[in-house]
Formats: sequence, C-alpha cells, structure tokens
Amino acid sequence: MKAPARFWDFNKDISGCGVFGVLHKKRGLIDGDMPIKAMCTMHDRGNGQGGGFAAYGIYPDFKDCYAFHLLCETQEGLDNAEAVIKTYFDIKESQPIPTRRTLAIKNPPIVWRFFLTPKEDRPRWKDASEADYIVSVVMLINKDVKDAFVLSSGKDMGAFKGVGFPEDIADFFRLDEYKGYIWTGHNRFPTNSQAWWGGAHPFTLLDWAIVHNGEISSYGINRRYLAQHDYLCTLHTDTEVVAYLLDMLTRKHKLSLRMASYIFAPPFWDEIDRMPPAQQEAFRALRMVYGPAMLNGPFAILVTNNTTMMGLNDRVKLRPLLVAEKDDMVFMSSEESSIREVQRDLDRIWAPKAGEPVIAEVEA
Amino acid sequence: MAADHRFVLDAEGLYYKQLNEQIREAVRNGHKAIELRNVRGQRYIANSLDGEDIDILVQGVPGQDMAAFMRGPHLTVYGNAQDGVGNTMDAGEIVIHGMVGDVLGYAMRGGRIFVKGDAGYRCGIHMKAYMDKFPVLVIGGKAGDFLGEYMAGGAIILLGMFSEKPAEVPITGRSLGTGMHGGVIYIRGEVPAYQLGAGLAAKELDADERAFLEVQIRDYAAALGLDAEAILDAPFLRVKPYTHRPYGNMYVGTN
Amino acid sequence: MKRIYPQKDYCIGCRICELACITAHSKSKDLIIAMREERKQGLASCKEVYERGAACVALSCRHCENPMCVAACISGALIKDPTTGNTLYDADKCVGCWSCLMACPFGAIHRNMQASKIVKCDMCQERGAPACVDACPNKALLFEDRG
Amino acid sequence: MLFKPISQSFHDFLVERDKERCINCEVCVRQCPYDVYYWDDARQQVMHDSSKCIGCHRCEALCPTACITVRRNPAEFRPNSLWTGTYIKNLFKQADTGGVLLSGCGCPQDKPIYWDKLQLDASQVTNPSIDPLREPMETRTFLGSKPDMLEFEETPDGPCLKGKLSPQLTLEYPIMFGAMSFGAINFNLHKAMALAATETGIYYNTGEGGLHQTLYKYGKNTIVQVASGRFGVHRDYLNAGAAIEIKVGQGAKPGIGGHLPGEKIDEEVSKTRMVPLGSDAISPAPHHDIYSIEDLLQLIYALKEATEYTKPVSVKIAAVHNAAAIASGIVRAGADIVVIDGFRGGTGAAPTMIRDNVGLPIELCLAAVDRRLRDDGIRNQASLVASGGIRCSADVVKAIALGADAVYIGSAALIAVGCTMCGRCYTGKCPWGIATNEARLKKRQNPDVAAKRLANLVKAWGHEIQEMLGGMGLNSIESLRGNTDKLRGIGLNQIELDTLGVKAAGQ
Repeated sequence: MKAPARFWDFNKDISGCGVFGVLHKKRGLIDGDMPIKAMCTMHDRGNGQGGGFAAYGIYPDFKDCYAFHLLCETQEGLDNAEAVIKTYFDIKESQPIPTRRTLAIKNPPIVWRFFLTPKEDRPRWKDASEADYIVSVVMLINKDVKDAFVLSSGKDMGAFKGVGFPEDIADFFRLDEYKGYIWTGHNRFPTNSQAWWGGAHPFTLLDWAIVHNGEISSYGINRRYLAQHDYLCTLHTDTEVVAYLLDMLTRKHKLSLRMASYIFAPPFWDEIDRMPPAQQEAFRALRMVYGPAMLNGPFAILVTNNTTMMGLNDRVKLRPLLVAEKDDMVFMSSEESSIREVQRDLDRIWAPKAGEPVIAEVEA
Repeated sequence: MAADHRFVLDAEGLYYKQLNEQIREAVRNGHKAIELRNVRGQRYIANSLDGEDIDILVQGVPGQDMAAFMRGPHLTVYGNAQDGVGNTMDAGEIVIHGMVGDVLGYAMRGGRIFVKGDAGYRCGIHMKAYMDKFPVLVIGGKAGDFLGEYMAGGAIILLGMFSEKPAEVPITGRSLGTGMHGGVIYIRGEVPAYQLGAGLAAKELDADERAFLEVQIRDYAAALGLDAEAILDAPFLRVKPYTHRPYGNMYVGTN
Repeated sequence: MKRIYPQKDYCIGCRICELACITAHSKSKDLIIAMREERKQGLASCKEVYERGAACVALSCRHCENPMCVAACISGALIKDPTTGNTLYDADKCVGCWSCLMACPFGAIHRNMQASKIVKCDMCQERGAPACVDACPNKALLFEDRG
Repeated sequence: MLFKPISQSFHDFLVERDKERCINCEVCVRQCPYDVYYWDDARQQVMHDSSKCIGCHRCEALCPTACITVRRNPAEFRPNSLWTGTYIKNLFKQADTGGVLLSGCGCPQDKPIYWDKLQLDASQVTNPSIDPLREPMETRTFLGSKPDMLEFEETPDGPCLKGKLSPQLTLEYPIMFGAMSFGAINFNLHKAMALAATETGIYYNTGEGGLHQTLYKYGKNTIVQVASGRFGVHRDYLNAGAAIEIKVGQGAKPGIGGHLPGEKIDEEVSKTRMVPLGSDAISPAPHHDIYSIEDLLQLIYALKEATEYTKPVSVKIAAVHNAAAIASGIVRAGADIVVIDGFRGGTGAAPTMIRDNVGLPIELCLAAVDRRLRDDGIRNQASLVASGGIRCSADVVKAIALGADAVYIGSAALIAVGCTMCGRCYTGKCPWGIATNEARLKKRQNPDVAAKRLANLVKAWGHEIQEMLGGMGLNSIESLRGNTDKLRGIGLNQIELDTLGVKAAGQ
C-alpha cells in the first residue's frame, strides 16, 4: 500500500498502565467480578483517563457471528456505520450494549453491538479471505465513517473500554453480568490529556485483543512497516501496532505466536552468535527480515485470542510482568497483589525472563 | 573439431540460469569440448568461464553479454550474435560466422573476437591493452557509429567486405575512435575524414603494422574459412591517437 | 633489547627527528634556543636523514653487536654495556681522534667540532625513550625489541 | 608580479611566519609540494612565496616551532554579493587558459545542509533512555535483498529457517568507507581502509581502479566496484570482494565520467588498473553497455552469473531529480543494494560547474527514495546506502532515521587521516600524501597509522550512535531505520518537511 499522505504526521498517545489477564484452560467460565477486582487493586497505576476489558466466551448464543462492538459519538455516526455494515454483512442481531448510568462516567458515547455474518458475495473485497474481508470493513469504518469506531470485531468475544477508571468502565458496561473463559483488563495513565474512548485498551482486531503497559519507542517505523502491508493506524496510540503486527505475522505470514514474539523481542546478537548454527541462521534471518516489526522500548503486553493468552516483556524487561497458575487457571499481571486479590493460594508464581513469551492455551 | 567428441547440451526451453549452470557443471566434470544446441537468447553464455582448453560451439542465437568476463575459452557461433559479446573479456577467442549487435568487446582487455559480418554501434569501446594482453577485434563487414570510442589499447580491424549493408554505406559510422588515447584501428580501403573522431587522422601502415595486420588476417581467414590473400589484397589505413593524453590540457585548476 | 628501527618506506624526510634529537640533548631543552644558540656551540644531532631521490631514511647508531667503533676507540670512551648491549659513550674520555667515525660502517657517528668530541645516539637514556621516535610525525621510527 | 599571468597575482592565501620563532629548520621547505617555501642562499634563511600557497596547512601542522600561520588573503575585491572574488578569479583563470574549471573535494558552496536542520529525539520519563555503556546496544546491520516473509520449522532445539536468504553483507556499524579508487588515492590508504574495515567489521569500497594484488586477502571486508572504464575488472577481481558495486553515478559529478590524469598513474596503479604508465585513465560518462534500465538488469545479472550468485550486487547513483523512480527501477532490475550519493560527495576531480550545480542534497533524496521503495512494496528487496557529505555520527543517525540502512563516508575518512579539504586532489601533489602517487608524497600515509585513525573514527562514531540510540530509548538500530518520528525539522518550510517526512519542531 502507498503510505498515506503525511504518514509521518501523527500524534502518538503515550501512557503508563497496569494490565491483568486470566485464562481458564478448560474453558471454565469466570465471572466478570474477578478481573474487575484485580484491576481495582491496581487503581493507582492509572489516572482515570482510560480503562477497559476484553472477554472471551461471552456470546455463546452467537458463537458463529462476528460480534461488532461500536462506539459512536453521534446517532448519525451509528446510522452511517450501520449502513456500511449492511452493505457488507447480514445482521443477525443489532442491539445497544447494556449499560448502567454511573456518576463517574460523564457524557458516554452511544455503544452498540451487531452480530454479523459476511454477505455471501462479499462486495468490494470478493477475492479476499474472510478474515481480510472483516479487517477491510473495520478499517473502512474507522477511517471513513465520522464519529463511529469499531471497538472489537471477533467471534464470541468483545472489548469494553472507555475514559474512566477500569472499575467505572466495568460498572458502566455491567461487566459483572458477563462470564468468560479469558479476561484481560487494563488501567491507563496517558501522558497527554486528550483521552478518548477509542484510545483506551484493549485494542482488538478480529479475535485478537491486546493490553499493553509501556511505550513503543519504535512506533514510527512499526507504523510505516504496517502501512507497507496495508494496515492503517488510525487510533493515535502505539499499542495499535501490536494488534496489526500480530495479525500480519500470524495470519498472513503464517508464523506461530512464539515466532511472532521472537520478532517483537528478539534475542540480542551476542546471544544469537552463541547459538547452534541452525538457530543462528534462523534468528539472523528473522532479525534481518522483520527488523521493522521489532518492538523497541519498555513494554509488557498481554495478547489474547479465542484460545490463547500470551504475556511478553521487552528484551531488557523495562516493565513488570508476573505469571501465576492455580489449577486450570493462568494469571498474568503487572503486580502480584492483583492476582493474590482474586486468588489467595497459587500453585506457582513467577516473573518470566525479558523477551521470553509465556503462552497459555485453552485445551482443545 | 569433430562434433561427435563434443559434450552436447540442449538449450531448448532452458532459462539462462539453468543452461549456464549446466555449462559450468560440464566444465567442472572435465568436459573440454561442449556443444550447445537450440540456443535462442540465453544470456551470459560462457560468462566468466576460465580455461584456455575449453571449446564451446553455439548452435542458434546466443543472448546478450555472451562471454562477458571470459578468460581463455574458445567460442564459435554458427550464426548471428546479439549485443554485448565479449563484454570486459579477458582472454580467449570468439568466432562468429554471422553478424553481431551493439557494444561488441566493450572494455575488452585480451583475447580476440572474429566477426564475419557487420557489427552494430559502439563496438570496441574502451578496449585496453596491458603488458602481454592485447585484445584484437576483427569485423569482416561494416561497423556502426562510435567504433573504438575511448579506445585505450589493442587493435580493431575493420574490413567492410562481408556486409549486408548497401555498397554506398560507408565502412564505419560517425565518430570513429573518438576519445581514443591508445591502441590502433585498421581499416581496409577508405574512410571518409569526417567520420573520424576529433583530432584523429588516417595514415598508411608502416612495415611493423603491416606485419601485425597480416598475422591477424590470416588467423581470421583461417577461423572463418575465408581467403586471407583476397582480404589483404587492398590498401589499409590505420588510425591512432596523436597522444595518450588527449584531454591533458583541457582543464584549469581551482577550488 | 629495544632498538630504534627506521621504516624507510614511511620516512617522509622532514628531519623533525633531527630537531627532536638536538632538543633532547641540549642544555635548554628548548628547540628554538638549541637551534639558535647551542648549535653554534657545537650541539649536533645524533640522527641524520639520508636521502636519495624519493627515498629517505633516518639513521643513528645501531648499537651493533660487535661494534667497530668500540674496537677502533683509542681512549676507551666507547664501550659495550654487557647487560644492556648498548654502545656507551663517555665524553670525558674522548680525545677527538675520530677513529670511531672512520670505523663506523653506517656513518652514524657525528662530530662536535667546537668541543672536539663525537656525537652519538644514547637512545635518550635520561629521557626514558628516544626523542626521535616520539617526535616522528609518521611513526616511521619504531622503538622495539626484535630479539 | 613578474613573469606571471594576472590571475596568479590574486592569490587565495597568505603565509605568515613569526620571525621570532622560525629556526630555519626547513621542515616547511621539505613538506610543501607547491614550492611555497625555499632556502634563500643569498639571504641565508627560509623564504616563502604566498602566491603559490593552496591552503593545505601541511606546513602549519608540521612546523616544529609553530611559527607558521596560513590565512586567507585579506586583499579582497570590492564587496559585491554577485561578483564575489571566487567568480572574478575563476574568470581570470579561464581567460588566461581557455580551460574547463576543475576542482577537487565536494561542493563548498553555501547551500542548505539539511542535517543541521534536523533535531533528534530523546526519552524523558514515559520511556526510559538506555545506557549503552552498560546495556546492550545493537548496531549490527545487514545489507542485501531480504524476502518479505519467512518460514520456520519449530523444533525442540529452536526454530530452523526453511529455505535460504540471498547473500548479505554484515556490518558491525552502519558505516562503510566509500568508493575512492586506487589511483585517485594511493595504495597506502587502500591498505589502511582494508585494515580498518577488517578491524571494525565493516567494508571499504575499492572504487573503480581495481584491487591491488596484495589486498586480495582483505576481500571479506571489501566491496569491489565496476564502473564505466572497467579498470582492473576481471573474474578474479569480481570474486575477490564480498559484494560488487556498479557505479552509475557519483554525487560530486552526476552525469560525468571520471578522468585520472596520467600524472597519477604510477607503476602500481598501472598494474592494478591494467593501463599503461602515465596515460590518462578515462571513464566514460555512461557505461556503454547500459543505455536503459533493462541493460542495467543485464549487467547486474552478468555480475551475478560471474560470481555464481554468491555476492550481493549494489548499484550506486547520484542524487538527481528523479532518483526515487530510478531507484525503484534499480531494485526491480535486481540490485541488492542501492547507493544514493548526494551532491556534497567528494571527488578527486570534477568540473567545478558540475560539482557545484548538479545534483541534490542527500537528505531530501534519501527520504524520497526510501518512501518510494516502501510505497512500491519493494523496500525489503534492497538495502539503501546514503552518502555524500556525512560529517559526523549525528548525520549517520539522521540518515538512518530517514531510511538508510547504512552510510558511506569518503571525505570524513580522508579528513581522519589528515586531509584539510584544500581541493587540489587532481594535481597529484596532495601535501597530505592522500590523493597522490608520487613516491615522495605517498609515504606521508603510513598505513598502520592511517588504519588506526580510521578504526578510531569508526569506533568513536559507533559509541556516539549508541549514545544517541540509547537516548531515544532504542537498543537496536533497526528500530531507528526509517523512523522519522525521531526527527523534527527546524527552520524548514512545509515542502521540505513533507519531502523529508518529518514534523516541524514543537509539533
């Protein structure tokens, strides 16, 4: 793709944060209360400028539909977005996302969800794979429809986020009423004050959801690299690139999540130089080819999809990340306290090494 | 050389990379005499090939840059060749029984190329000689413009005899030997003065030059099955630079 | 033993080594005074740059293993130091007969005409390292132990 | 002045000698190849003639009593911002001789230097700066064609690559010594570059004068160049280096060939270039086998065939108006590396009018080329090397942020070994022993000393690059490459900012 005009002219939001995630290996359903409580423990990692959650397994009745969560500043925005959606999808269900009026959330936008199946003839992107087709429509709405924004677009999952502390956002979206087998939560401390609902975490694309603590200093080149591969960054935040990079690497380049994590946080050259020849060759090639996708700067990210949760640190571990296990549950968090808050006795708790991915998977 | 002793490679349908790899492989396996059949446009035949005892016969039309950087082998083409034959060639001999395209023997610094028919534009540019290396280019037909431009060494011999061009076309194009600062161009018959590059003049041959020419012509005739005496039975002229530093006084220093 | 080895390929013939030698062996240790005043009093360089065409090389006493100069010395002013192997010169004993000068096959001994004494490289024992080596702008003089 | 044309009366420099300090040692006499100084037998002292001085400052550097100062000649013409002294003197010279004005070194004119109008970023609070003295800071760089994606087989021992990558150059620092031919500069410096490149894990470029037999052993760190004159080009030469570069153009003289005057062709140069002693070595303006882009493809693959696809092939062009489109074509023609040389690039000799008026600043051209290759989706297919007026490590960092994989340095490397940019390289009488093959002068470069200085330079820049990277919160150079977010423009207009792909400072 040709780089967008004035591709260098962007405002990148910078934020400090806290992250939490939990996965049940046997798809056991976890109450929304648990991630909410965990995030409350880390209240002081944020400043009320953003909070959000991603939950998997919440729409068992619409398992096979793409659940589009929409955020609209105006009714016109929602109408226009719906018109676009109707062009490309058959709507199985269209409804407001249930909310609760809370004092903490002032002037909330309209939040709406659609359960969708792609139109048989896939207008405009006939030859695209189904996933590419979904991504194209999401990009289209986010880029061209004024005042409308797709929060999430995966199956049997959804993102809930906005401006406020995570507990306020949870209250607003009535998350205590949902049950899911994977949850992630995020508490945000943006450095600049222009907080907006779309800029909160998690960032999603298809089934992927990402919560991130830190700043991606390589954002400028990550974004350009994505533009070369037809991904348009529209959200003014560095975390967005992780979602798109993951989509590109795992779906288009067919790399495993582990290989993608090596691309994000590759071993240092001196470590590579000490590896056996075959691995040396592999990692040399990986760094040569995917250098622009490397995430440089401090980060701890939790990446989830329908079956997996991956925790990853930058390669010099500039942000904290802890992992814990209890029976069939795997927890990942910025702070041990948040895990202990929701699960006092743990089978095991450890801090993974810098740059070493921890991958928890739902059993088949 | 009898064709039945040759190692035969069929180039039909082969891309040049495969053909050239097969040639290199054959040479590595000790084959000295190789015949390439059904060649149609494959580039870089004998590119960079090393070895005086290698003999390659090309049946068909070889592609661009044949024998570029070649050092040593003997190459025969029974037909026409395209552009860039003998590009930056080092040593060896190329015999072409037809005509050739443009840029023949560019920057060639050793070996000989014998062309029976016409040659295209910009042939023999920047040929150079050094020590025992002395490139020789013999063109039996007529040549295009800029023959021997920038020539720094070696010899070009232009006969104008076996040409496809009409008789009234001059033996060479414009700007013959322009920028020449070494080497010599021999021309059979006349060359119009206005065709010569700036500062050059055609003169008669001295005894040494005539002796050199005769040796080359006899080899040429033998290689192509022609009558050497018939070729030599005409006056020749030679063109040489008046200085090996034609641009020595062109500049005034500053900074 | 460390010796001074000239690299003729990189000697640029500037003669700065000679100036360094004069300064190092002057009383004033000041190049300008040494050249203007002390030279008149006979101060000379132990070092000399020889040139032929483009080739040049800076030569001084080589402290030979079997020095001809020591053999030729009539007054015992030149002796071979048994421990360091250096060819030592004692000016007090020198009588200015120039025998050593004639014996030296390398022309490495010079004259102080005023004092009727010879001038010869002492490898700047006082200074610690030879001044010529330190001063050479092109590292064409090497001070090293080649066994 | 007697016996001299008028033009020489207006000389550029004045030599001042402090009589208090001069000891008549004649070091200056022996060092000046332009005969400014001489021993005056009648007066029994050293004398000088300022009119011959070219302003190289060699005498000043070597004068043991520091009694010499070389100044610009203060005798100035009547002030006139149009008809400056330079134009007046040049006109006089041309009227005297009818000659084409010839210059050495890069363009000295006061034209915008965009490096100086770009400021770098640094981390504060939200992301940490990294301390390169104690933490890993990676500058390793690979040059060559890369695929767009890879396939791995994941084994218990770790991932294994499926398939093979094309050949690559591995640089420990994103810096290389640019093409300066043997002949233009002398053997001692070629040896010094070879030694320094080997020591620091980078590459040097032979330029188009062939490769001296004794330097073949440094081939692992050598890029051999093929230019229009094809001097010293043969199969052994092509296989001697780690990569081959086709020189199409040079920043200092785009569209112009080369001309090594006979004065500089000594025995070794003659042997290496394979041209006769003392004759001019002329490189045509174009390659006469390249009149179109498909011909470039033909030559690229001729070289790849000649080396059996074991070496990356680079193509160097001058920064000209349409460089972005040309570079795109070059990549599509199969080049593994594209080199863009800006108009400030150095030269041993170039017609002054060309040097000063043709070509573009590398900064703008580099940004345009990088963007074009990205837009065309072929940025991975080739590496991008920038050159032409890189003066310091900050320039290197800015070049990489603008999209370069690495840079070539030429003038900076020569200055490291003494060059003072006097610009008389074409005379063959370089007082610093650089651009000369005269036996007496070339000795002034001791290869061991020069190699040490060059290696020092690369290492010092390497440290500085690491400091700047760390300051930006990056610990690997690939996160800087093309990351124009790390740059802000000061004093640039919107078109310049847009071309560079950089925001204005404060935004």
